[in-house]
Amino acid sequence: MQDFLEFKAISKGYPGVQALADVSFSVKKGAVHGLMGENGAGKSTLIRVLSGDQSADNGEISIDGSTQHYRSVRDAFDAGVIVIHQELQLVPELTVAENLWLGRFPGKAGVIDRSRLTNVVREKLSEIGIEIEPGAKVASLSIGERQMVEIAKAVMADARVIALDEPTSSLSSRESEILFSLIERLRSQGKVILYVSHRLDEIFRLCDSLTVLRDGKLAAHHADITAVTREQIISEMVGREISNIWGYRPREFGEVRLEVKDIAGRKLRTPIRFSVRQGEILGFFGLIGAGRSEMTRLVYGADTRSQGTVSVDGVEVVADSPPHAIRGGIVLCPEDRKFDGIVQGRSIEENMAISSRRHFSPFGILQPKKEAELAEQFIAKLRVRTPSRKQDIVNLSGGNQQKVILGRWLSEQGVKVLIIDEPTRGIDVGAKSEIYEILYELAAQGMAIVVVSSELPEVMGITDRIVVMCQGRVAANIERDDFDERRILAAALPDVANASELPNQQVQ
Amino acid sequence: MTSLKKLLLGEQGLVVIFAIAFAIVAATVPNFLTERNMLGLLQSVVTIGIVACTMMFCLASRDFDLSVGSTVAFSGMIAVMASNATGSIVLGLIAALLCGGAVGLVNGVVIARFRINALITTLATMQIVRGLALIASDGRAVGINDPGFYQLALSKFLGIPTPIWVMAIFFVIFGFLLNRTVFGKNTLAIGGNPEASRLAGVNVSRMRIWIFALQGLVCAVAGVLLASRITSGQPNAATGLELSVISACVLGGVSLAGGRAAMTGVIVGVLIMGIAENVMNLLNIQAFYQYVVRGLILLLAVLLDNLRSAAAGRRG
Amino acid sequence: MTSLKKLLLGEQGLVVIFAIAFAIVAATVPNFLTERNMLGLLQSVVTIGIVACTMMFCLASRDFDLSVGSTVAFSGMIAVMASNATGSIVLGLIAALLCGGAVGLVNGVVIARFRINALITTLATMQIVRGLALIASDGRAVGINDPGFYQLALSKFLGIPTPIWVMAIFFVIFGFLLNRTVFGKNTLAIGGNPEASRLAGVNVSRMRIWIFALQGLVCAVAGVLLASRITSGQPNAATGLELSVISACVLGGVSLAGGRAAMTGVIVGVLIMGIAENVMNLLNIQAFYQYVVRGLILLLAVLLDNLRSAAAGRRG
Amino acid sequence: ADVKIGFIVKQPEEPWFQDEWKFADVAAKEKGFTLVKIGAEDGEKVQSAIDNLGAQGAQGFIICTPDVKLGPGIVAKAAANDLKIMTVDDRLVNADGSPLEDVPHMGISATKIGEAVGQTIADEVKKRGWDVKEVGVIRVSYDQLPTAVDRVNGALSVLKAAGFPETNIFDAPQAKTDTEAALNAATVVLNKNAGIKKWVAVGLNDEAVLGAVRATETVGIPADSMIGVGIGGADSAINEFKKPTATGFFGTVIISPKRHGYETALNMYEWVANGKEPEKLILTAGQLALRDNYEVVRKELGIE
Ligand SMILES: Nc1ncnc2c1ncn2[C@@H]1O[C@H](COP(=O)(O)OP(=O)(O)OP(=O)(O)O)[C@@H](O)[C@H]1O
Ligand SMILES: Nc1ncnc2c1ncn2[C@@H]1O[C@H](COP(=O)(O)OP(=O)(O)OP(=O)(O)O)[C@@H](O)[C@H]1O
Ligand SMILES: O[C@@H]1[C@@H](O)[C@@H](O)CO[C@H]1O
Ligand SMILES: [Mg+2]
Ligand SMILES: [Mg+2]
Repeated sequence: MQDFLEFKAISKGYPGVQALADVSFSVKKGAVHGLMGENGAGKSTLIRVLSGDQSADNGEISIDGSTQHYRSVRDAFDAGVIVIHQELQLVPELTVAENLWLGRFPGKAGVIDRSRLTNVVREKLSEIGIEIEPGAKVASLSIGERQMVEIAKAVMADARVIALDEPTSSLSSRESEILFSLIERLRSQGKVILYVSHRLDEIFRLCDSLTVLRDGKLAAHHADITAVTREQIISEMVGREISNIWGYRPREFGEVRLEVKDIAGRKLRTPIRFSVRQGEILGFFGLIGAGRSEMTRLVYGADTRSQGTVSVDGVEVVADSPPHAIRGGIVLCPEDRKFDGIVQGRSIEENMAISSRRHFSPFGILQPKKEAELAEQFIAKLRVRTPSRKQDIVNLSGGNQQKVILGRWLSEQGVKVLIIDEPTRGIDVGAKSEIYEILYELAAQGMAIVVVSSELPEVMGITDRIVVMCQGRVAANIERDDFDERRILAAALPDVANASELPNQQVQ
Repeated sequence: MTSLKKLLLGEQGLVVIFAIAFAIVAATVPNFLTERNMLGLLQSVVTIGIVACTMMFCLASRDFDLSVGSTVAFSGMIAVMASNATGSIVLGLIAALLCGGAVGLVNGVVIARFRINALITTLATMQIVRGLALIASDGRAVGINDPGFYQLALSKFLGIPTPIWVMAIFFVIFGFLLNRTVFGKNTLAIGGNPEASRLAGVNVSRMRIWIFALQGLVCAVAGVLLASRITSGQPNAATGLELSVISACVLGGVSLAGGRAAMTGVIVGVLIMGIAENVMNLLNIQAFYQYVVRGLILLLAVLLDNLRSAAAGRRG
Repeated sequence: MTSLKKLLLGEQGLVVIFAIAFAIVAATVPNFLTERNMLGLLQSVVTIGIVACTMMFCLASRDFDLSVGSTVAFSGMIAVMASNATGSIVLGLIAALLCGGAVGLVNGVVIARFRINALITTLATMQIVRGLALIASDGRAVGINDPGFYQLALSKFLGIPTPIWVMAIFFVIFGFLLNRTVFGKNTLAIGGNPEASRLAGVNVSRMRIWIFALQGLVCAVAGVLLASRITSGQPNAATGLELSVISACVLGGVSLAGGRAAMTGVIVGVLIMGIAENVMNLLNIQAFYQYVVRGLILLLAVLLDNLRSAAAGRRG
Repeated sequence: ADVKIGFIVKQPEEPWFQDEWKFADVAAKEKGFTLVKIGAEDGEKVQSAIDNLGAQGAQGFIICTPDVKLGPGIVAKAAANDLKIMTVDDRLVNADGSPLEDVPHMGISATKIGEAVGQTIADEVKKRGWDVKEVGVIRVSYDQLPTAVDRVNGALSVLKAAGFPETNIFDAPQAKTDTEAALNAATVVLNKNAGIKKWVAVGLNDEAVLGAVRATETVGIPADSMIGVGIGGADSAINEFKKPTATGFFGTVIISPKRHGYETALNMYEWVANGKEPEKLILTAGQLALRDNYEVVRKELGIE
């Protein structure tokens, strides 16, 4: 088959960062091509260049033998390129159908053909098996549902080249399955698909060929994916071998640290109780919408509780707001980094110090030196890829932003309970194992840790105990010795007959 | 009970609350619910109402326009001066529309192409245009020579004065434009998420320029009607209009953060402003106390709407 | 060449551009660079300058305050009336600070706790407070009984009038507060992403209340100095101040979308406004043309700054 | 039927209009009619105010219009609502600028009042023995208000006639009509002409002239080297006279809100209730008040 999509010596620099340096590779028609690399390796940048959103400093793209000269997203679209970006690009105030048609509404003389608007979308959505009402406002959808809407854009547009930037990072396994079969279908229609993911098993399952980027440069190109191994890819990405990514070590548990008694809130009606001991890592597993995030927000006081108490070391924390929770020793790493995590327009340093600085700022006066030290320390420890600690956080790659938010809580003092919602979403393999190491270290110091994750291997790999949630209730509480994939999944499913609802299961 | 609650807290809650308030006022304030007073009231909100139509688009796309008051005065002035000079009312109207549109276009181009903050840009054009109006007229009002000009405002159709009809037609047109056309949806999209709109291929800067140009044109219409009603072109007319119009829009649920707007809401917002003024005068409330009452009504109106949307579970 | 470019486009580019403009004005406009004129100029921006300090915080945290003009007038009024009534200037000052602080507190509580749009809330309090000032004084200027009160504005230290010192001290304090304290950083964080800041442990609603309360207090200080300068409490004083102050801030690079602010920028913004006025009067530019020139200067100033930051690669 | 009369003014916050309303209220109490007071800052507000009066069943109204050129529109609106109309302070004009003589009016001539200011200053300068060639004139101006232009020009015409050289007249444009704006504008004039040691100031009202007086104080010009004469005679001027030591604010031309408020309301009542049409034109004069005689003048005018 012919090389259909070609990147020729693409370079792109930002102040202080060479995001892409002389990257060349090509993809054949009807192929799914994987794009891998560490956080900040340049994957999203490459895709942005392909989408016409950013122009390369050097190099060119050619599609089907003809060199492209597009200057805008519109031109790229007209050339048959559609991109699903890493960050959701939806307008919350508009409906699902309107979002899918945005930029090219159907109708005559500027008047929208409303029945076509919804009917076409309804058809397409049901064709690919997504159950979302076209008339629903995007603001009312969960993150997973929004991600599906985003993906549906690829089907709406009749493109020749489709790029997907980490599309599964917030999908349930059922939704992921829908996506996978969709990709299969597009491949059989002869489209070119560029697929970015940190999940190796997805790459192996879907892709025909693969490119690995490292520090903006082409690290490897594999025209045939069956000829490579996981270990090889990992070392091409990270530059070293990682034998056991989980690295679990047993620990001694102390007294009960976090005691949650019968808490409930608006979105979580059935009261929930659980406790975590000193040194224990408790995993929360469940399908999307099972209520885990809502639970964490209630414990942290981010949402108002209608009932129940939270205590740390036997002392009740009147956690009706995050500051109270923090003072009581509870911190939360939220799952949605764009809306709940990063403070746009501020530097990495400030994003890290935002909470912990109160410990070393006498009378509220800043100590710039201390903040700088702290920032440098965690930039190094978490391997945040950035030219400087003064860099505006919005300029970081998605995974690196996540690391900065982690750094925020790791630098906090007096933390007794650490709650992390989806700790490694969008994070590369190398950094993942470092984060796990940090969690073990903290646990060993006596911290109680709650990890919420939709990735079963992760929960099984790193936690001491798993609470399985299903439809807003605790469905099971399983000790590490009894960890069993089937048992956990069975508890997570609302209805055993509905066996297709399997969460992500990739074992590495 | 629950259905009442539903009604109050639903999409049309603001309209329902307004209807209830209207009924109470009608029942308690003498002379309020008479045909004369209703027509007077409607006429008193013509300028705000017309300009609010496009201001709604402007705010919905996350922009801001402070120059509307000056543009209304300037184009009214131009209409009078041009029709006095040429002896033709039609030429006067055309001149006014051209001038209004030009101001809007300049705003749009500066804001969208040179990427200058809308607040500052329109604050600047607000002063420049007011200055031009003053220079053109030497600071004095210009009388209308041709009495035919007055007819624009004095004429009636089915017993209702033309300006009210014009306002009503604008409400219909812009309501349609907002909800049923690509233009309207793109406006909301730009306001809701400019980045996503741009990535979806919406020509954001062209849209913004269009919105401002339209705003200028609409201000010209309002200016002409105003000049006709007050039978002269006044360089000092419509000062402070911008804040009234923006308040009416925000009262009507248009979000300053962009992306949210509804024509019914804006109509209600405009009427609330008009009724407040009207009732205070009917009740002979003292001038200084009117300030306080006006402020309290504004607060109350948004407070009610907020309670409503909080109860409905939306974000504040 | 490159180092000049660096200077112009760097962090302090606005200051450099301003310095150049200042030098040009000083060289070409007669009588500009005299001690007397400089002192006069500085005194003319005292009210704007002082209020801009806290407005900067307000805008940086994504809020908005339209009530500053009314609060300045109201608290100046109260200072005069209270010191006349008690015979003690100190009690008058305390009363003014209490009233100003109370207005700010009410704004803050309504906005942060009841989650009502800041624009509408402060538009409402702007009217309510102006109404109260008019009611309290029956619409009349209130003369100061104790000539000691005038001394606040007339007294000098090292040849420079007290109000200028007060303004300078405020610049230093609020500059420090913004850059070197947790309060300042939290303000900027709230402006950048309120929800993320809340989840990071910043007590967002308490911060907002504090910022508004502070704004009220600072307005009271400005009000007292103003009353002292014009030797009476005037209920109509400082109308339109809000727009001048907000322009000065935006000119100085404070982002209306929150999260971006710098004291040096705001000082430059305030000075630009003052110098524009001053030079136009020195050059004897006619009143109506002053409007136009004022608008053009505003535009030019942001345009230059924009070119600068565009060249520096920042987003507009 | 009950008599209901409207009283519309252009700037309800101005003390002058507060006084007019106050005195109109006195008439209302005496005769037992209802007075509806409405503030209308611009042409559009005037229109709705008249509609509003019509809707509440008033029979007539008195108005000080925001702009005299609104004349034809106001008259038409009044006719449409079947309301009798009288004007106060400012007289309505036609499109061509000629007064609407059919509408009864009580007012002051802006130019005449200005001339009185000019005369007062010229006399005092002579009395103090200043050389008119060495005296600077601050013209605190607010040119978008036609009355302001007429008043200030009236004053300047007298000063010029008295020998003040044109080159010594300096414009200080106010950005707004408050004291602070006048103060800032006048300061620039003073600093620009630091060589001139003796000053006089004219302006649209007391607040404007006070701004100029404050400016001389700030730049250190002694009170006896400044002669400011205001217009109006409301509290801001009186406060000045009450100060323990004399300031540069030499005097003010008081116009009487009593006649304007009380008499117009009374005349309108007679017209409505008894069909007695008022005189077509009554012009009242201003009266000069100084630091030592202001109390007497105010008594004479029936204020205080
Ligand atoms: N607008 C920008 N300004 C400055 N630097 C930027 C900008 N956008 C991206 N970068 C930098 O370019 C590099 C590549 O970023 P990119 O987003 O392409 O990484 P990525 O491979 O997609 O990473 P991730 O897996 O975390 O999503 C990073 O170092 C990032 O900080
Ligand atoms: N944006 C939303 N609006 C309304 N309800 C929502 C929204 N997001 C989630 N829900 C509902 O709230 C409940 C709990 O959702 P929550 O997000 O806590 O689940 P989760 O197990 O953490 O899943 P996720 O992986 O999506 O975070 C579910 O019933 C879900 O349907
Ligand atoms: O505007 C003036 C007002 O200030 C008062 O002086 C009376 O006459 C009016 O024309
Ligand atoms: Mg990426
Ligand atoms: Mg979750």
